[in-house]
Amino acid sequence: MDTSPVIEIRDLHKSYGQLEVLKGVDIAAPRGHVVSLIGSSGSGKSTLLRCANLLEDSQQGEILFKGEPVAWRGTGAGRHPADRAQVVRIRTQLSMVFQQFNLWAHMTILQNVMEAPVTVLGRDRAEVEDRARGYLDRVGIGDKADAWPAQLSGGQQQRAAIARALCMEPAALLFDEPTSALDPELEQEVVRVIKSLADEGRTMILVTHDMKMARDCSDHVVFLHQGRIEEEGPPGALFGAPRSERLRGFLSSTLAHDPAHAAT
Amino acid sequence: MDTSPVIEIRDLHKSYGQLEVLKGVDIAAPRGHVVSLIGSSGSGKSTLLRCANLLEDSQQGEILFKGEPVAWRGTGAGRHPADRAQVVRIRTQLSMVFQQFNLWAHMTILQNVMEAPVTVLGRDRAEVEDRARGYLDRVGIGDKADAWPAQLSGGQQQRAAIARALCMEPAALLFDEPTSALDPELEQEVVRVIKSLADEGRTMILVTHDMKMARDCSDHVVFLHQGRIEEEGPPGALFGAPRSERLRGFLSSTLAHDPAHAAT
Amino acid sequence: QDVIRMGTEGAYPPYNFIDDSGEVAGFERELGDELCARAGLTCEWVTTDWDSIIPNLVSGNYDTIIAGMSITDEREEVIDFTQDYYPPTESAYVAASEEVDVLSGVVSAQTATIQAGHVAESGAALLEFATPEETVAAVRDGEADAVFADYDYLLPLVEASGGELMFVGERVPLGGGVGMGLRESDAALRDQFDAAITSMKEDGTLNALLVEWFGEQVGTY
Amino acid sequence: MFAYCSDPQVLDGLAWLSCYLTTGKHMAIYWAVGTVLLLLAITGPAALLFGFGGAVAARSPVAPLSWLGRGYIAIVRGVPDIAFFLFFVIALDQGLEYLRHLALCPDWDQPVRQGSDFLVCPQAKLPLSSAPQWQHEVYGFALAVLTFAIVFGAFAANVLHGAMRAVPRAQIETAEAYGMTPRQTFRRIVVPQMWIYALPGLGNLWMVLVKATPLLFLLGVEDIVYWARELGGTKTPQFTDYPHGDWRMWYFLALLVFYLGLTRVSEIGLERLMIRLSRGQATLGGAAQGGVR
Amino acid sequence: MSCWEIVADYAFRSLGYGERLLPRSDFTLCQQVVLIGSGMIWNVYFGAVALVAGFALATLVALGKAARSPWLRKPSEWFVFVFRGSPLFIQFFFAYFFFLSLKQSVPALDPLTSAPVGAALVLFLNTAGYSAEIFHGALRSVPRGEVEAAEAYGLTGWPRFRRIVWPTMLRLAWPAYTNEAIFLFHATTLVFLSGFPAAGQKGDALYYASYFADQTFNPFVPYPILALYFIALTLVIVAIFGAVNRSLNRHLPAARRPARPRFLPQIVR
Ligand SMILES: Nc1ncnc2c1ncn2[C@@H]1O[C@H](COP(=O)(O)OP(=O)(O)OP(=O)(O)O)[C@@H](O)[C@H]1O
Ligand SMILES: Nc1ncnc2c1ncn2[C@@H]1O[C@H](COP(=O)(O)OP(=O)(O)OP(=O)(O)O)[C@@H](O)[C@H]1O
Ligand SMILES: [Mg+2]
Ligand SMILES: [Mg+2]
Repeated sequence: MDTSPVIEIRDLHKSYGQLEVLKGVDIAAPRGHVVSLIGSSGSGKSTLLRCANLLEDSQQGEILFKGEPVAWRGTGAGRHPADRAQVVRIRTQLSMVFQQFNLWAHMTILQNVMEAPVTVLGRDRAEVEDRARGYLDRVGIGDKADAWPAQLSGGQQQRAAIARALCMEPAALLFDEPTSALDPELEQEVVRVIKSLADEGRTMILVTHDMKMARDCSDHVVFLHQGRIEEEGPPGALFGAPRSERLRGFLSSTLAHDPAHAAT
Repeated sequence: MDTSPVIEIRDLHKSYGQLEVLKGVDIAAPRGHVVSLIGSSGSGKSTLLRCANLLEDSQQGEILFKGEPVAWRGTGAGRHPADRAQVVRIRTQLSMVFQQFNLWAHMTILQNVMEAPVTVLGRDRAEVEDRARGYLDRVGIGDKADAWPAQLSGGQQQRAAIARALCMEPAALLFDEPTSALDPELEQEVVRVIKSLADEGRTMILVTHDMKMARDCSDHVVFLHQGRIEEEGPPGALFGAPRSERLRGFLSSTLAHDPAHAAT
Repeated sequence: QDVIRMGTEGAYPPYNFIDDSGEVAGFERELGDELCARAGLTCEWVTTDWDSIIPNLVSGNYDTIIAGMSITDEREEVIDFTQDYYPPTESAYVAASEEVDVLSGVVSAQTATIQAGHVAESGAALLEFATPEETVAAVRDGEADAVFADYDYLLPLVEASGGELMFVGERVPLGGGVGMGLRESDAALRDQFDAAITSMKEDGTLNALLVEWFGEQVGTY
Repeated sequence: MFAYCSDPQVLDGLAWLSCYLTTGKHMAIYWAVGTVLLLLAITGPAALLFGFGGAVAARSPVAPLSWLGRGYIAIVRGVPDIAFFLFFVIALDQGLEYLRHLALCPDWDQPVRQGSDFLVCPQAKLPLSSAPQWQHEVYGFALAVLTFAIVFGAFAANVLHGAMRAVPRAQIETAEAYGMTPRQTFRRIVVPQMWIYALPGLGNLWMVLVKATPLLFLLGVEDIVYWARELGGTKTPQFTDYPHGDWRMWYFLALLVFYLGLTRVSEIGLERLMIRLSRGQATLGGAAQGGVR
Repeated sequence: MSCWEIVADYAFRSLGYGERLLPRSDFTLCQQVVLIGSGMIWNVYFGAVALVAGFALATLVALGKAARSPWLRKPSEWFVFVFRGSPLFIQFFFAYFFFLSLKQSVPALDPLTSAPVGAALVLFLNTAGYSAEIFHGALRSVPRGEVEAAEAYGLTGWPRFRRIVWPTMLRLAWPAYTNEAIFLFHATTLVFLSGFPAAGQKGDALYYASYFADQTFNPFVPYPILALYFIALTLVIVAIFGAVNRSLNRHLPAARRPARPRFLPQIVR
């Protein structure tokens, strides 16, 4: 199996005006691997994902997709991707689930899911519809296919967003807290989905606040702190024996008072 | 101490068109108590909170605030609160943190937090500002006071929404998944806040997907399933010895594969 | 009533127009001032749009119309006229060449005027423009074969064109004489002006004015 | 104007032009520019006020008020401004005079309508017929402003009504949940947020209003277009010291420049407003200013 | 003459069918209603042609204004600036002059100086300018999250616009665009008032209304008739646009509590 990284980020820097959000981040996600990104709120996780699929311009550093570096034009605050065709090519192979879902409000759930495969990939409509309904069923909202996003509960919207990403069947996926609005049962289902996607050889970067999920799904965990990588490693080592003070503090709150203790 | 319920809901029914979302729900939250609402996505938790502070009209059943029943006009789908003054009176004593945060987009974070105390309660602006900054510091986003909502990360927005609710210093609070976008550390902080609020005698209804949180904070846990209360009781009993099949299934996914096990 | 407000259009030389200094001038200005003097009235001049000149009179926004308005039966039904101070007028065709047949060609006229109505009836193809200026321009541009308008309006233009424009066809008497218009309820005022006009006709000052403004060939009293 | 202008026939070139452009008649067109600007400066805010009132009335829960608002929007918006100006001003004027007549001359025994004449007692005339000319002009101008404001107010009401509905429901709900009364919600949330949706429509409306000023002439106010037509038309030597052919082309060109300039200034102002309003908003426009996600 | 005969004689007079001459005296209400109504045919024609064609051009120009390339942006900006920045009748004036000189060199362009072609062309460009600005403004109010989602899924350029941006843009622009449509129909009254010549007394509604106002010296009959016609036309436009608006907004939950009829505001309390 080819283990060269599908997504690779080297020394990425990103500022919003004066505020430096990412201060040199390196991440590599090989094919079929799941890299989890943990870190406190505001540490730059979403920003990193948004830079990775080029929704935000970064000021410095390299982004490589399947070994191909993104071509840039200009430098510093004036740096933009040089080649729009390249950007589109990368994005069609890289789906994202947004933290705020960002469903298209004027389309039904089914249309949301079918839109990109039909319009961007030019797939056959009927075939895509079958597939889309399949994914909606899988995340448990098959009955909401014809509802508008505004009529769904938070968790249902999130699941629709996940189905939309899956229906692209991309080489790589970026998940921004995909289970924040889901109950433990559904969360387990999403974990299962992620694992099966990894087995199919898809690469994923997963932002999560749920340490259990990070532990269950990932091949590699990255702890981001104030725009820098504070610690990283395989989940077992990272959660089992955190080296840095910060990570230990961060994890301590998860481990205390766990209902698991009470239940056993 | 007075233990008559501050918020009481009796036999509440609510439909969206054909879809019956709540099918007769009873809840009572006495002063200083925290009632947690758990249940799978789409089971009607948010809808219940929205009915409780009269954002949605319910078709049947009673809602009482501090023992005073909401006056209705009409019946069935045409049922509306009869007395707008009563509605406003109830709402000023009942703050809500929305699942999607709903920060006012045209105001800075500080203005968001100060708005209701100044406009609705008519408090002194300078005094409210002090208090608002205090709450923002408490949830850890004091430095974002002058940012616009659109410039905040998901977790920061959620914390701003919490600060906004706290700044009203209401008799009762409704939290709709207040930690969905927060990391474990901040979640612990929110748990501490909720506990101290309960100690101050404030009543809370808390919707959460986080069983640990439900266990830690609540005096009473309600498990909602498809618009009905499937099981309820004190957290120890409910999590320790779930009686219903459904609840056991629901909880099983939380208890398995817990990092706590791996860590110990 | 202390001040009589005289309504005119200010865009119909030589009857009335705005002179270089921005004042109402022309035949009717001089006539009107003289009539007011004879009737012992203080007068004030107001300009207004032709389309609403009668409605504004009956609604009391000014007291007289002195704007080259022909006395017609239709108008008589709505307002009162003094006796005429200009004999019945003639309209004429002007074209860019002699050969034009004004009864079958394209003839331009100002929208909704007596002249437009006459052309429509004559069998020629009528082309209506919003302003008199444009009706003449249409002949110059070749859009129309001829223009049909008031003779007195066309005369100075033909003279100034240096042979480019010329009168063709027959002149047509249209409309009665020109008189001052007044509200029907203002009979007393009408009588005052009537008397003043009579006195000007009698002592020859009106004829002198007519010749001064319209040239020797004008009809006189 | 200038001393050497006494005999224009002997002048030529620039000297002629300088005299020509400073005749009393030309002064009138320069004045008219001021009139138009003044009218816009007053009518803009006034129309906005009418519009705001109309929109608030239209969304009022009180049925008669709502009908009033909707009726105002539907009817006035339905009538072309020209048609409106052609009879409404006279009707408005008569209406005002009639009201004054009822108030000031209770003992007047003659009918107000005699045939086609409209006759009120002399004290009720607006302005009094003894009033100096400038009062008549100011009155005419005020009627014009009022008419413009009524007409464009109906369109503004429609834009504002739409903008109020474009404010996301979640934003309003939140305010309600915090105990704001409908009025507070309206003042604090709906009104500040609606501008961003209303501004493109209002901006357009303003542009239409600017372009409608040529209709002022129908209202008896002599505006720049009237003068441009008048000055540009063929002038024969008989009636002027400055005869010329059909120069409307040049005058209209000057008007074009004037209106384009006015538009440019308006656009810059509106653009600034828009940037201010979309500050911090999560929209494409807000994002264009950078720093917003 | 009964009213039915008048209808037969004059209903299509504005197109040149029926009675050759307009009524000259003894005007009846029926004549006024029928002839002014006949003129409305032209108002509807001008408005509809310009609106439909203008919509397409406006969309393109709005896109051009938002484009990054100055080659697209600058011409679009100038187009909007000129047509939005000058009064319609000045546009008519220059267009007429321009068409006159055009047809002198290219005889095939002869119809341009006639109102049905020339004026429609000017109205089309004019409304395109105004609408483009409305669309451009709405474009800037499109929620960023949805556009980003489109970008992230590889929807760029035309598909992104057509599938995601355009529907939202239309929804936001619609109230203002409805106004523009109404303005356009109103502006059609300027065609014969100060734009193009009317041939053979075939004119629009205002042409006939002012004809009657002029003949009867009473503006209070023909202009209100004209106003009523336009109110009816506007109601039709509003109804059509309202239907479109509803379908554009169908994904939004309806206002929860529709303004309930309440005759007495709750003052007492
Ligand atoms: N405006 C609406 N119109 C129609 N159906 C709606 C509407 N809002 C919610 N629903 C439906 O009502 C049901 C309950 O929704 P609710 O938001 O209460 O769920 P929830 O328990 O909060 O779920 P979650 O945990 O996912 O937020 C869902 O099936 C949802 O699709
Ligand atoms: N458009 C913006 N303008 C200015 N600052 C921004 C903008 N977007 C994000 N930020 C800031 O950048 C920082 C990182 O934001 P980011 O959304 O990446 O955080 P995060 O790690 O995803 O946090 P969370 O877990 O709360 O979602 C935050 O401090 C945030 O306030
Ligand atoms: Mg984030
Ligand atoms: Mg919910």
